[in-house]
Amino acid sequence: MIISLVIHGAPGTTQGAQTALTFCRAALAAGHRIYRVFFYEDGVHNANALSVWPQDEQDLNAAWASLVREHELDAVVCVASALKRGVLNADEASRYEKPAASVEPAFDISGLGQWVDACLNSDRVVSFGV
Amino acid sequence: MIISLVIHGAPGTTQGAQTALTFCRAALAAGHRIYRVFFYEDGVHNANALSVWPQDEQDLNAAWASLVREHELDAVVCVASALKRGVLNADEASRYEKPAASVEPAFDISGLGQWVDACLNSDRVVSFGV
Amino acid sequence: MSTLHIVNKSPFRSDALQRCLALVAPGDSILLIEDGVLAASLSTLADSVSGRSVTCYALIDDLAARGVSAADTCIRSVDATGFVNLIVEHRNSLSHG
Amino acid sequence: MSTLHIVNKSPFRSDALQRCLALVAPGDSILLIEDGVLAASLSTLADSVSGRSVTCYALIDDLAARGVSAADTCIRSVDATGFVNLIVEHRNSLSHG
Amino acid sequence: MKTLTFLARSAPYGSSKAKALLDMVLSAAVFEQKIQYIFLDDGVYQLLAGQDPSSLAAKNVSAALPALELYGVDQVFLDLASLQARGLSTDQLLIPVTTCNAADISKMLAASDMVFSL
Amino acid sequence: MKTLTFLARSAPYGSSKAKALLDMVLSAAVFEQKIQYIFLDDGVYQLLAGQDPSSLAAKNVSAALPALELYGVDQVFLDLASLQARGLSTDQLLIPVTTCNAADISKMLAASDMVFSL
Repeated sequence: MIISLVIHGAPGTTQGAQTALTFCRAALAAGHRIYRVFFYEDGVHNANALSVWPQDEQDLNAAWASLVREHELDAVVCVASALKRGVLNADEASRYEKPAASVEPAFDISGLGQWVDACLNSDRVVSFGV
Repeated sequence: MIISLVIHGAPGTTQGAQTALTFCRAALAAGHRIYRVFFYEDGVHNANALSVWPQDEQDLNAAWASLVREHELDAVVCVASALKRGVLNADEASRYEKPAASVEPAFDISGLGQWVDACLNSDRVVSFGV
Repeated sequence: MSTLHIVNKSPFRSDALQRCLALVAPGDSILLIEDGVLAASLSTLADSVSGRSVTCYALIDDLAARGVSAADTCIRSVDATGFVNLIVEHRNSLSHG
Repeated sequence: MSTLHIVNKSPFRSDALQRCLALVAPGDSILLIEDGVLAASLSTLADSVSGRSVTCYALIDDLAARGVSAADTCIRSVDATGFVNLIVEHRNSLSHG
Repeated sequence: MKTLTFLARSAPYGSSKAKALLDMVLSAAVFEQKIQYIFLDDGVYQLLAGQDPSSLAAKNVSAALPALELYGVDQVFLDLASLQARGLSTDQLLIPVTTCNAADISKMLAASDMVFSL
Repeated sequence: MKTLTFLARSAPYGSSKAKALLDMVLSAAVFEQKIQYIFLDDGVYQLLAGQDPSSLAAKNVSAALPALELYGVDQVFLDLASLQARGLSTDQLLIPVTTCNAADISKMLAASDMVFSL
C-alpha cells in the first residue's frame, strides 16, 4: 500500500515526531511504500541540521535524516512553516540575506502543493503530532 | 518593582511569546525594571536569527531583538533547550562542528542557573506560553 | 499574600480552568488570557467564584481579537498595563499549563 | 468504509477522547497513542464503546513507557506493525488534535 | 478526484492551528479536490463576526472566509451542538453555513478519502 | 533564600514538560533554595513505578526521583485526589511522598515567592 505521513510536532517537545519515525520504519519493514513525508508547522524542526542532542539521548534529527537517506524517502518541509521557523536552504538564506542555511540536505523545501500531491497519490495519509 | 519573565512558547505557533512581548513593553513603560527575560524549551526559537516572517505579518523575532536592544535587556536563552533546537552561537557551532551559528546576537546563551539567579533577584517572575 | 492565577487555555479543550478553580483561595485573582478568555463569555465562571472572594479579569485585547465579551460584569477587562499592575499587586503568579 | 480514530492526549487534560467518542461510528476503531494510552487504564472507555461495534487499541510501547496497563481485555495492545496494519485496514484515519 | 475532509476545531489566535488548517483547505481547493470543511468544537469561534486581532499583531483568520466560495470551497458545515454549547447562535456568524450534527459528520467521515483535523 | 514551588502536572513522555520542570527543580536545589515539589493532576503518573520508556528512545524521567533527597529536595508532595481520580494508589509509586490535598496546596502557594507549573 502507498502511505504518506504529515508531521506537525517538533522533535523533543512533543512525542509525535518519535511516534511517526517508529511508524515509518514499521511501514517500510512491512513492505509498504512511503510516498512522501511532509513536515508542517513545528514539524519542520525535524529537518534542522543545526540541532545538537545530548549524548545520552537519541538524536531524533539524525534518526530522520538517516531514515530518509537509507530508504531514499521523499521528505518535504513546508516552505512557509520553515521560513518562519528559521529552517532555510542556501538559496533562501541568500535571498533573505540570512547568514546561513540550516536545513538538513536530505530534506526538500517546497509548498503545501506537495502535501496535496501526496493525498492524490497515496492510499493513506496519516497525521502525527497534532 | 523588579520583574523577570520566563518564556516557554515558540513565536507563531502559540500566542505566549506575543503576550510576553506586550507584557514586557507595558512593564517597561510603567517604570518597572526587567531583570531578565529567560527563554526556555520552545521559547528559544524567539532568539533564532534565521527566521523569515511573511511581509504581511509582524516579525516577532525582530520585535524581540529590537526590544532587547532598545532597553538593553538581559535576554538569556537556555543552553540545553537551544542546542537541541538548533539555536547556536559561533562557539557552539564550532565545538559541535555545525556549519553555522543561528542565535540573534542580542541574546546570551547560558544555563538554568541564570533562571535561578533571576528568581533570587526579582520581586516577581512571570511565566508565559506554558 | 495572594496568588494571581493565569489561565491561557480554552475551557472546552483543556482542564486548566477547572484545575485553577480547584486551587484558588480567598483573596486570589484569576486572569484569563489568550484562548483562556473564552471562559469569560460563559456564566459558569462567574457562578464558580461567586461568594469565594476571588476576582476575575480578562485581557481586553484577547477578548477583542476573538470577538467575545464578558458574560458578567464581575469579570473585569484589563489591558497590558492592568496585567502588569495585577502582577505587582499579587505576591506571586501561577501560569496554569 | 471505516475510520481509525487516533487519540494522543491524556483524557484528564484534554477533551480529545470525548470529542472522538462523539464522532465514532459503528465499525470504526479507536487507537490510543502517546499520552492517550492513559485512557486505557480506565474502565470508563470500555464502558463508553460497549455495544457500539467499536474496537479499541492501545500502543504497547506507550503503555510500557508509562507503566500502565489496559483495564479491560476489550482494549487490545498493538505494536508499531499493528499500528501500520490498522491504517491499512481502515479506509481513513483521523488524528484528533 | 479525492474527497478530503477538514475538521476545524481550534479557536483562532491562541495557536496557529486555525490558520494552518485554512492554508491546507485553500491548497487542496487549488487542486480542485472535493472538500468538506467542517467547523466544530472550539473551531466554531473561527466563524464569529466581529473578530479584531489587530492589537495582537495577528492576521484576521476570518477575513478569508467570505472568499472560500470563490476558491470553490462551497461545502462548509457547522456543528450546531458545538455552537450552542458555547452560548452562541448562527446570527453571530460572519458567513452563512450549513448546520449539521455529529451523525452527519460521522457520515461525511465515512465517505472521505482523507481527514485532517486541527 | 526564596521559597519556590513547583507544580508537576503533566504525564511523562507525551511532552518534555515533566523533564523540563525536573531540570528547574534540580537547578534551584543547587542554589539551595527552599523547594516545594508537588505532583498533582497528570503529574502523578511521573511517580509510577515500572516505567520503561526504552522502546521510545526516551530517558526514564522517574530515574531521578530517588536522588531528589540527595539534592536537598526533601519537600515532595502528592495530591491524593489526583492519584485516586486516576485509579491509582500510593503503593504503586516509586518513592515515598507526603500526600496532601487542594487546601494544603493553596496554603503552600500562599507561602511561595514564586510558582512554576508544567
